[in-house]
Amino acid sequence: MNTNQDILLTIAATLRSFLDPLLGNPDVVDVTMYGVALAAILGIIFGNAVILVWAERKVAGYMQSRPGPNRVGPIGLLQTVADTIKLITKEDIRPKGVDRWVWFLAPVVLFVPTLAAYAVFPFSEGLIAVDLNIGLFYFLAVASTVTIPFLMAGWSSNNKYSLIGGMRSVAQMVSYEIPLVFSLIGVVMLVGSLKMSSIVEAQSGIWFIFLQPVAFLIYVIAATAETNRTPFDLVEGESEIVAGPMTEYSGMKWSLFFLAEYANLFAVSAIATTVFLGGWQPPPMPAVMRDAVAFIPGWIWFAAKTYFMIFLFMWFRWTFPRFRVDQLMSFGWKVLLPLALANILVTGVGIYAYRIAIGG
Amino acid sequence: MQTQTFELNMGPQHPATHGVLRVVLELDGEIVVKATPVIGYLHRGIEKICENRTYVQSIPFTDRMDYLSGMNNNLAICQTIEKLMALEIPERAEYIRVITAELNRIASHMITIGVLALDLGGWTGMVYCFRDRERILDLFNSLCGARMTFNYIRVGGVGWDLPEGWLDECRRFLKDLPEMLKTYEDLISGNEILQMRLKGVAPLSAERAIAMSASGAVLRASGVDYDVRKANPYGIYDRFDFEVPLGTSGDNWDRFYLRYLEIIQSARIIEQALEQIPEGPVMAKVPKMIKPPVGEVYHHVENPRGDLGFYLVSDGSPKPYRWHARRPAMINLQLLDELSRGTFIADVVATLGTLDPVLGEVDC
Amino acid sequence: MAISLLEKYSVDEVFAPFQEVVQVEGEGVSQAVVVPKEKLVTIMEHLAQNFSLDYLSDLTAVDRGEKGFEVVYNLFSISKKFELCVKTLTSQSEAEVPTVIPVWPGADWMEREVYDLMGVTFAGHPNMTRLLLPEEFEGHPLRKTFKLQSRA
Amino acid sequence: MLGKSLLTGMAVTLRELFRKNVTEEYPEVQPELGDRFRGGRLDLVVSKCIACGLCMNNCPNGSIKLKTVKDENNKRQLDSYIHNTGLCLFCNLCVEVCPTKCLVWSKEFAYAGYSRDALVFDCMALDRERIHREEQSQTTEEKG
Repeated sequence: MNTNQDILLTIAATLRSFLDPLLGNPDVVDVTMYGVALAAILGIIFGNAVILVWAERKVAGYMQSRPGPNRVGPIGLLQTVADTIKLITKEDIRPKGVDRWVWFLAPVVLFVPTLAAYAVFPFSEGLIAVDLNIGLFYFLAVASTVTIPFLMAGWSSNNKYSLIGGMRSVAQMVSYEIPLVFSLIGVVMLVGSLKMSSIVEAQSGIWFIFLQPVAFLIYVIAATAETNRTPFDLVEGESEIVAGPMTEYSGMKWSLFFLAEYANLFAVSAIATTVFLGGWQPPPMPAVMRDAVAFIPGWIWFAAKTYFMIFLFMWFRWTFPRFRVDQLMSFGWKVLLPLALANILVTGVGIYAYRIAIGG
Repeated sequence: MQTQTFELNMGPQHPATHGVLRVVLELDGEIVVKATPVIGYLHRGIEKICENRTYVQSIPFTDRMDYLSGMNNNLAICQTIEKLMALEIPERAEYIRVITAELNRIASHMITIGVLALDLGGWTGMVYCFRDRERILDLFNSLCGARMTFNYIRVGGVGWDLPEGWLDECRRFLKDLPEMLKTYEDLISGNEILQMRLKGVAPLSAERAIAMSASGAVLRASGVDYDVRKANPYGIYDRFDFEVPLGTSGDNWDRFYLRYLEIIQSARIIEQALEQIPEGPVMAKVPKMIKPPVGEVYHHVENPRGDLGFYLVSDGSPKPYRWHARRPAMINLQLLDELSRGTFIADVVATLGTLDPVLGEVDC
Repeated sequence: MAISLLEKYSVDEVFAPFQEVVQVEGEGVSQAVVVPKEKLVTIMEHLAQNFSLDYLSDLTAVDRGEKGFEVVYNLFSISKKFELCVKTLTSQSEAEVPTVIPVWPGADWMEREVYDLMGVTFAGHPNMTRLLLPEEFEGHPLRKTFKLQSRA
Repeated sequence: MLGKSLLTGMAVTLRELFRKNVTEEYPEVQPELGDRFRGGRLDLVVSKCIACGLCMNNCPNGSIKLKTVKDENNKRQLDSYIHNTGLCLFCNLCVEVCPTKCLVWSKEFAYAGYSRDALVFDCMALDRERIHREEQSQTTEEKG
């Protein structure tokens, strides 16, 4: 175990030692601890959404030579809280002609995979809700179901804009899921494991962004498309199809979509951090400095890298115009996919050559 | 497989219809089979109103037609009335007219560029364009006290002389303009995604453009050299050295980029006008009550959106007998249907942005 | 500088085949050629083809009261920089002139606008419906008989 | 090369991120309106007005309504002067035509209300208020 014990781990251990005599049965304690982890993840999601919405508006503001929200709370920090209160108190409108159950379920269904994906994020050494041995696979499997709620919302809204948006979301997400997965395969080949903690630990020497720069690029592009952000925000496509699948939603239902968008943004950034940016480990630096920053817990590094990735996505959003639907598809299938496949080939050859060199 | 087309109502309330334009789209999936613009949501009957006003009173109404280029509209109506009265106006006023009209053209084109970027999803480009346009609006505000509805150019001259230091402020703006244009080039027009979106989409042949009475950048993008400032110089435009940028294929990209190039030419005209501007009065001797002789006149000027014409019929009374405006935006908008056919929904938005209608003018 | 077609050529030269039906009206900026509406399309085709007046600048109508409606065509030649104003008259009761869409397809909306606001129909127009006003609107506001209501 | 222009664009937005923003924080910082500003209410100096009605006749949209009465010397006097800013085009024609220059634009532009009536101003009452305020400030000055 680490000498400077992580404060969060200490809290968890204390809680466990407190619960142990109280509940007796270790299985019950385990289940309780999972409940605590779930609550913590929910807290992360909601807390993050509040911060990210504010941060996005601030970033957008400063990039557009304006201050962004600055009225509610210090430097506008409470703006999202005020907006949330507004959204919750709004009348819940159900338009005539919607497919009632599907329409109602879509935002809820959207939220579930997003939440489930957080289970495998290694926030720090040992600070992971479930360290599955197929962690990365689990994430990809769960995250890819995000398409379904968008289609549900688009189909059930009884609105042509929503329908077009829903169809676009299926086309786009299915197309970009493939390069996304393929870009991660290179890393998996290097590590030889799908376990999140192993992937991070394998980067203690060198981050995979340096070994797999092309894969990182493909991942960032595909992840932008996965999260429906500019230049791939065709699903929402504000100036074309109003708000896509979300057109008919208002109030709390709409804000669930909004929340899921930011939760997803955090999720893809966290995966990028885990897989390419060394996870909870500090950046590569001389040993002297490494000791000097050793007091910083891993989850601070993790958060810092994740937020950097989020900033990158925001930066894209406030710089680029949007692709057209046919360009999006041809870019995905004709450029990204072959590139991802080539990357796998090169990685395989590289690993083989390296083994020969080591062996010889 | 048997497929069915469906109808989609884009507008009158839609984020990308530049006001209250309604486009009834017939779609085959995402591909447009037919696009029918439905206009009139902003119709105020300005022609009828102005027939019940005196000549001078009709000038502020032209501000409300194409509200992005009020100076050019003022210029057009005033020159039409002056042509009818055969009125000479002072030199200084002519120069001020040219400077303000060209500044207004720059402001209007900035909006066109920015809003097209917004229609294609690039928010930030729009904000930069609006920010820089603010400099021009501030200039106009110090000149006539209004930012968009000027009523500055009057029959016989201009309403006010230039305030102190205005010309220097104008020169400062022109000095900063290249940097602004560099920003647009880097962020908007140089962007590969944007070029991909616009190049080769919705081309318009020169013959068709002429036959459809298109004007302004829409016509010139197809390679037709028709700029009223050159083809039929009004005011003192024949004294300036400038070029008329022309496109080749008449696609969305040409229509868009032409506006960018026209800003540069407008800046050239203003620079020359700033050098040549003489001292003197800014208002000719005009009777208090304007009663043009019996007759009728058609006069056109180059508005940022195209060939803006006014047709006035005078019966010798203080009110025009007939007051008609040839609105370039309306006539250009006719092209939306044929340009959109076979393109994607996203292209309809882009085509609309490059046709650049201002609904205040379309509906009048 | 654009000049009137009639400054360059005499009326006889321009309208040689139609001399007896064409009249020149007004002078200076008000100069216009009045043609009978029966011959309108033929004359317009003649002007467009032989004098390269290829650009229809403006199309509008004037309510001349007793005399009927005057439909005004302002033509321009992009290559030769001529301009010409052509007019045709139609009686108040009939209020119909032939369409010039075969010559200039761009006349479509301009004719619809004239129909909408002035009530002059264009025979042969493919879609003679209101352009600006709602379908159920009664009357044609630009006619002199249509009085503006004072503000309540 | 695909991507180079994208990086140029990103450089533009990044540069802007660290620049000073141009927003005027409106209620705290009032905009500079300039001397020629038109867009507020009309300030009428009743003492200078000769009730000629030129402003009313020159208004393109009928936003000025004034009534006159004849006084004992058979001179026209202002009875009421209503400026409906809801109809006003802010074209300045009334101010320009005034023979005694008794009309000026006030710089108070923030008069949005909840009904159309809030846009109608009785300029004579406003003038009385103004005179009253001036008198008050004069008396306080004298006292001070």
